[in-house]
Amino acid sequence: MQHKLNLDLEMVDKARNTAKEIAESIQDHINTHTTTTIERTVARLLGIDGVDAADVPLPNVVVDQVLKGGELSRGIAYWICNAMLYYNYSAQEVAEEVGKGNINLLEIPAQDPAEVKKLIDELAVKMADHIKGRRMERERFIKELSLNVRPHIYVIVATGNIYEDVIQAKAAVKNGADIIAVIRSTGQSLLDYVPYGPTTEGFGGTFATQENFRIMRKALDEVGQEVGRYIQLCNYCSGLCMPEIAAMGAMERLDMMLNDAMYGILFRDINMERTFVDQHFSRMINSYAGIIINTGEDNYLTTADAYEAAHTVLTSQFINEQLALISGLPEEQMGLGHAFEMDPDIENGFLYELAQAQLCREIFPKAPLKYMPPTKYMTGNIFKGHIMNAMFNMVSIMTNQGIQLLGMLTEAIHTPHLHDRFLNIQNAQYVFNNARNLGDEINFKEGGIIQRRAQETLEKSYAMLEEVKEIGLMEAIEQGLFADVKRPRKGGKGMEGVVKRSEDYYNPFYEIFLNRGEDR
Amino acid sequence: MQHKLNLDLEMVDKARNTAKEIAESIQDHINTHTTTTIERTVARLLGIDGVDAADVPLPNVVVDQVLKGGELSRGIAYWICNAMLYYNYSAQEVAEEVGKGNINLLEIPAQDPAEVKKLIDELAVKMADHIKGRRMERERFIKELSLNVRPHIYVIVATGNIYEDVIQAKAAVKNGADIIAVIRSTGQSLLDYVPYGPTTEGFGGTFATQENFRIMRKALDEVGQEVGRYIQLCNYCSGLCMPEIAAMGAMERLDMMLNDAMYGILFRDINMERTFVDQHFSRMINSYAGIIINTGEDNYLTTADAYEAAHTVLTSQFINEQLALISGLPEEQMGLGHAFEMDPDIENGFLYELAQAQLCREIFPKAPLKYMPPTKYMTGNIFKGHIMNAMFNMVSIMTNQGIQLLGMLTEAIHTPHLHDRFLNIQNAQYVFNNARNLGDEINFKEGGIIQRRAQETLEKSYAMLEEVKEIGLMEAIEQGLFADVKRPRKGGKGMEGVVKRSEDYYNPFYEIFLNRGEDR
Amino acid sequence: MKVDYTNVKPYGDTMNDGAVQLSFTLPVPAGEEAKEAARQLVKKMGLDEPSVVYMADLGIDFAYFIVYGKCTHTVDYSAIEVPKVVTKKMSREEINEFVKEKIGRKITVVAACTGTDAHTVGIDAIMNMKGYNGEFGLERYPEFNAYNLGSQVLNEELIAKAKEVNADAILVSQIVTQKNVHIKNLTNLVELLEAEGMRDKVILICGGPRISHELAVELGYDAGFGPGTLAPDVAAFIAMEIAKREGKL
Amino acid sequence: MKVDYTNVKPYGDTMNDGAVQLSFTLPVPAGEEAKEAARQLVKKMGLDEPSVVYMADLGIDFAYFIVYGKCTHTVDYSAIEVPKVVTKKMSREEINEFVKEKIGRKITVVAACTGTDAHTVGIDAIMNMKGYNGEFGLERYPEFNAYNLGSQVLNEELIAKAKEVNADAILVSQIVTQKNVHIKNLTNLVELLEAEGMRDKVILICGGPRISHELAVELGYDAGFGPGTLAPDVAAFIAMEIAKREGKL
Ligand code: B12
Ligand code: B12
Ligand SMILES: Cc1ncc(COP(=O)(O)O)c(C=O)c1O
Ligand SMILES: Cc1ncc(COP(=O)(O)O)c(C=O)c1O
Repeated sequence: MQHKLNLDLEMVDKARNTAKEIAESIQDHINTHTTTTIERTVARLLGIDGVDAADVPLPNVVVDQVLKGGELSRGIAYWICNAMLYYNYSAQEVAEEVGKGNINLLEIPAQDPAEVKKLIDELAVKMADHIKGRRMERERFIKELSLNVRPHIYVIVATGNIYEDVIQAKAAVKNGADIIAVIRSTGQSLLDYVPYGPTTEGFGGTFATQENFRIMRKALDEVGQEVGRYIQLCNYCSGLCMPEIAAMGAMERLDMMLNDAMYGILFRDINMERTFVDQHFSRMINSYAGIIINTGEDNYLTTADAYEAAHTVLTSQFINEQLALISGLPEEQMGLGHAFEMDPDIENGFLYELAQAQLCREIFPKAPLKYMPPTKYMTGNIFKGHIMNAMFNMVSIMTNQGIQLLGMLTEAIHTPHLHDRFLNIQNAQYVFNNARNLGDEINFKEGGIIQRRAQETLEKSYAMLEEVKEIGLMEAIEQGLFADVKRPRKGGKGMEGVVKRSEDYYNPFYEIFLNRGEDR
Repeated sequence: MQHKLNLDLEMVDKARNTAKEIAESIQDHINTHTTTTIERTVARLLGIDGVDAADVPLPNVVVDQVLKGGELSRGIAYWICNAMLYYNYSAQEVAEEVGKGNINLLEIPAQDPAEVKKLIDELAVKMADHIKGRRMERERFIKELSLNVRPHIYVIVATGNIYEDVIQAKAAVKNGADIIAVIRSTGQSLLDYVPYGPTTEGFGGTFATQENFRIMRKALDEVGQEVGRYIQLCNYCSGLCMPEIAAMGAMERLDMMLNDAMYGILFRDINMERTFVDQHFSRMINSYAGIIINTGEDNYLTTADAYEAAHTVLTSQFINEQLALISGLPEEQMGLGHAFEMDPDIENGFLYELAQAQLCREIFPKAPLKYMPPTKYMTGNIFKGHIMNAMFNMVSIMTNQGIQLLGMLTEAIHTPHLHDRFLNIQNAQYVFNNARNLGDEINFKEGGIIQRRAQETLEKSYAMLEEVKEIGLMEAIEQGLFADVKRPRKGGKGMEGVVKRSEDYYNPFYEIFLNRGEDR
Repeated sequence: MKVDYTNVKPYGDTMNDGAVQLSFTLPVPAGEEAKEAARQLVKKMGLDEPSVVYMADLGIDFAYFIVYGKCTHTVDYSAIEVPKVVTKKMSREEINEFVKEKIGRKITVVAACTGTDAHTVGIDAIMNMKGYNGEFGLERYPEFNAYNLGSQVLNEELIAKAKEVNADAILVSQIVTQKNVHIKNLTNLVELLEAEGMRDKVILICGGPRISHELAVELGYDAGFGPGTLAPDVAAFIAMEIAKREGKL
Repeated sequence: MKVDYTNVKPYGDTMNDGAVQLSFTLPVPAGEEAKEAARQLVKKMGLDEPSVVYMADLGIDFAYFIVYGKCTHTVDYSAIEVPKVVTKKMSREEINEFVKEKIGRKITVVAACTGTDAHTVGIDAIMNMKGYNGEFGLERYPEFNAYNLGSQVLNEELIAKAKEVNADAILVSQIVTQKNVHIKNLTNLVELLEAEGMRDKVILICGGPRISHELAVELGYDAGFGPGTLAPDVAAFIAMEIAKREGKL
């Protein structure tokens, strides 16, 4: 990669180290806690799925029973496998019986601890192998069908109805999309369970359920065969069920997940002690499943001014990177986010956007950067919007971005109509092809507007990182350093789901996912 | 101006010299001939206007009479002023009487030649002063109101009805246009007279008449005051009445004229002996009146492939430049034309367009280059078209063009609707402002795609110029070297209007316009 | 070129040419028949000379069209009357002055983005200290007690807070409008307030990109504010309305 | 998700949602009343829930609108039949072979871009040696005598030339369509040919970006060709038509 910005590489290293210290400083908290959703994830990974008569998902049913009994600190795996041994049930049967009110996990006689552990490990390895199988399946498909050159064209579907989503997705793929993201219904992130089965009613998006994942995966595999490209499927590993969705995605061969370490805290008021624990486990799953994560730095710019707040994006990227590394996630799976969100009326705004995009590119050379389109300054003027999106596409191809979330000309009006996607894919394809090697062909003036802007942004980011390190990450969030929102450490949603691990806590997947990450 | 293309400047000089020789080689023909339209121009400049009972313009009436009598070789000025002296009529009265059939110019007794010449010169100086007055008026307006920074936004109006044109023009100015070009009706260029009075019926454009010039000039002055910018008015100095329209434009304070040395020959099959003489005189008028000319190199690319034929554009620019210089036209008034017309599907097409635009910029550093938008590859897909226009605007601001003829998203559908102009002005303003200094900020890679493309185009153009010089300009056109069309020297329209000057030919304006060009 | 305001038609490049641009997708395979279907549809809309200038095959036996046509309908512009929020334009200072002098007590306002809607930028623009577009929000108005509950607030919670602080006005923001979810949400709030007997005791205001004053009134609100609203617009309305209701004008 | 082809409606993101985008200008000053006028107009077109998503003041008391609405009309797609030029797809070689074998003489074709229209690219695409999009034009067909008169040819001149060379087919191109000038021009040619008693003796073909076969037939032509036409499409039609007329099929 060509260095064009004349950055102070030493400062980059220092910033990265500071971020590392910041990330490590919360690791103690992470290592000593589990959460309800992590335990539900374990339940799922051990083979539990479905809902009870009251439509409560069985992973919730078993975990809630143990939580209420005050014994979740040991980890759900123990309780499930203990019951399995005793009854000679499958994990699913155990859960169903709990759901029917027939058994209470805490009242079952304790079996031989070694036997229980052996069973846990057996089931865990089985699931890990299954996930690995799906990963290999992906690799096979990619070999057979190939992927497009980057930037990959990423579009959303968001009808609320999974079957309409399939129509929209297939058309998008025919038109040239590489990645389909099924947007979730408003509000799902605050549900403390994952809905079940196929769904046809959502607002501004479609519920993330394992069945919906399956339906869309199948559709995309089919249309991928037709067009001769492997089509990537994306969803949201975010909110109160972050790791559960990671697990579902790993099982259903999703390829990409929105998965940010701080998004839920800042933008959904989810408790930070919960989120930090959840993000760590969910990223291990994504890592192992070969899923690319997309971080959510674009969100800073929807509330703050993109010109003023540019350095907060970089700061968050540094922190997200370090937290992801701790989960074992390789750089090649880090779709660090940023966005083209400056006021289109700014003189030389294009130059500042260029500076920012190139800055991300140079600082995170291996990451498949996820570039977000203009949204805030989009208006009902679809024609103006269409050219703002073209300028965004232009910056992308000039700076070699990895994943291009296409802007829609109707951004200010509705979630995309069928032809909106068509028009915007055409927009991106035209610009990408027409300016394919422009990035290789140009250099930036020494000390010019672009270089200076990038250098300043780096400096500000480094200063901010130092400040965060100084006061501590959780405290920095409490003080409102990020996105101008203050979140108390003990406030927000989901706090009640954070459980201190006991000495005998056991979750087999930490080790498996981290250590077997080797042969990923 | 910054040199970015690493051009062989010696080759540029050689090409320019070759073009000079080419231009000079037809000067002999030009200096020994006049044409009916040049004489009609003289009649107009001496004060003749209006039509006879059969609606034939009086300039045609007088010139036709003398032409039929075989005495046009002396120049119309003599015949008019001779009659004026004899009858003590004004020039207009003379023409009216000829129109009524009351007098025959050739039958009037010859007056004292010195007196006749004196009268001619008096009238000529009067008109020259008038035109100069209009030029100073323009300069005053520009001082008072100022002009926008370049590229100037140029839009067309083309309703066919001068009063609708006024509505469209005023809206365009309110929306941000700097230059209004009133497109002519199809077919006017082949009329061997200029229609008279205000007109409301035209196809694909509005007739160029002196009254229409006046109506639009007034409207633009008014709206210019409202918006606080001087608004430039453009028309077509082209076709069988090229110099007459120049004269009308000079009198009515037009600011810009489409005026190409070879366009009529190649694209309208107008006789070349006629056109070369006409273009010379018309450019002297434009020069004196401070009118910027726009050459028509874009037209090569509407029939030939823009990638393949790029060098023909440059060749024609070189020739247009030299012919204009011979007419006394300063470089600052040379709106040499070129166009963004490559197939949008070409990989790296943007780079080739950039190379071409920068090439023109570097070779003609003082010229207010007139840049033409995509037209040929525009389709009914107005959304795609809108972004093609945005890319065109991008190249313009990156290469510092002078005059930007805005592309319309509806190019393939209709002459512009009111809001089409609005949307495209918005497009240009957004891109220009957002990437204002991008050109100053970037350099092109040494020996990269862009530099190589520019160098090749220059080489091909130089080779073509050498070939044209070798065989002679008229012969080159006969052989189809330009635009792939072959035009015989003695063929095409208007040949019958070419008249060899006699020894006593007198046209006062040649000297006045050239020599008083000093204080332009 | 005079316009006849009783018979207004679209304008392209000639008065009353009726020029209209349309685009839409039909769930039929691209082809001549599809074009004809598009033309027929546009004719049914009352557009003459429908011209399909572009057709694209969307790849799943659906076709996208761009069409131009000449509208034959006219509208009587001279007869149109649009209900508008009527308030004097007042500055922040003038409003506070007005409240102090005429109303003589602080005004209490409770605001939220309700339901599952999490778009706070709009309501923050009206409420926050920082304000929006150079205009400070109600939190900076000395004569207002401003409570901003943020996003994803249930109608029930909003009402509870309004009761708790004895609010003069309730401000609701609705940004997500897919499947008309905003209409449902806004209607539900009115119903709840009526059930609680509170409807007449508060000034009820909504806002958002698809809200017009007309729609708001139709849904049972006192006023509605759309795109581009600034804090003084809302504050002035509230102050005047209270003064009016309390006979203090 | 099955489509009911007898009742087809526009599709946005849900079957039969009727989603349509429109844009147009009204000659009224921008403002709430103007928006209402736009909404009323769109309602008259039979579109429900018209939503003005953008309004711009064009500076001269005209306002531009972008509107979305839900179309209530449907079209019976299953009943649509579009007249089409019916010819086998044949390559240049096949066509020449066919002419040689079946017709047994060379075919003479005269072509022009008529009236004041000077757009030659379209007719050249069909006629010229060089051809278009990789397909040579009729001048390269050994079994065709092809005369291309170029642009701005008067209908009278075209007929004179057709007579002179005893043309089998006349090809007319019309690109400029403003104020329907192409319709006038094309109609005039048919009238002149009829007056000369020549209409039935030639195959009469027109083409251009706004020409459809349907329109051509309506105007009295044997065939019409639109955007994207290539030389073999036209040549095949002419050859087949002559063979048919001369009973040589
Ligand atoms: C920023 C943004 C976000 C941010 C919100 C951050 C935040 N803290 O607010 C984030 C990224 C989180 C987000 C998420 C989503 N968004 Co969003 N988002 C937008 C975006 C880009 C801008 C909205 C905005 O901030 N406008 C600026 C403000 C100032 O304008 P405003 O809201 O209109 O407010 C003004 C007036 O309307 C008025 N006003 C507003 N409210 C009130 C109230 C009162 C009382 C008064 C007096 C006045 C008033 O005054 C304000 C100032 O003038 C729009 C697209 C767009 N360009 O409009 C999409 C958009 C609104 N989002 C959309 C969707 C669908 C979502 C999601 C649901 C997608 C998903 N499934 O994940 C999520 C979920 C959020 C949720 N649960 O609701 C859709 C809504 C589609 C529709 N019509 O239903 C839009 C239109 C984008 C799209 N085309 O899909 N979004
Ligand atoms: C190139 C061009 C020109 C060139 C023409 C050069 C030349 N020698 O042809 C120049 C620059 C000279 C020009 C000038 C003008 N042009 Co022009 N021009 C165009 C442009 C950009 C492309 C047309 C083209 O070449 N298309 C490519 C060919 C291959 O496509 P085609 O013509 O449709 O032909 C295909 C089919 O239709 C069919 N076909 C066509 N004819 C025939 C005939 C037969 C028998 C058959 C079988 C098939 C057939 O087969 C062809 C191949 O597939 C269009 C805009 C656009 N993008 O469409 C405007 C356009 C056509 N021009 C337009 C106008 C108004 C003019 C002017 C009148 C403007 C003016 N007042 O100065 C002038 C004057 C010309 C005149 N007297 O007619 C308007 C017409 C508006 C309207 N709908 O009426 C357009 C749409 C631009 C615009 N939006 O204003 N123009
Ligand atoms: C990282 C991340 N997670 C999740 C979401 C979606 O949020 P939710 O599902 O909470 O509405 C976003 C939206 O932009 C995001 O950026
Ligand atoms: C130099 C020049 N002259 C004249 C014209 C207009 O030509 P006409 O009026 O002959 O149609 C053009 C059109 O593009 C042009 O480029």
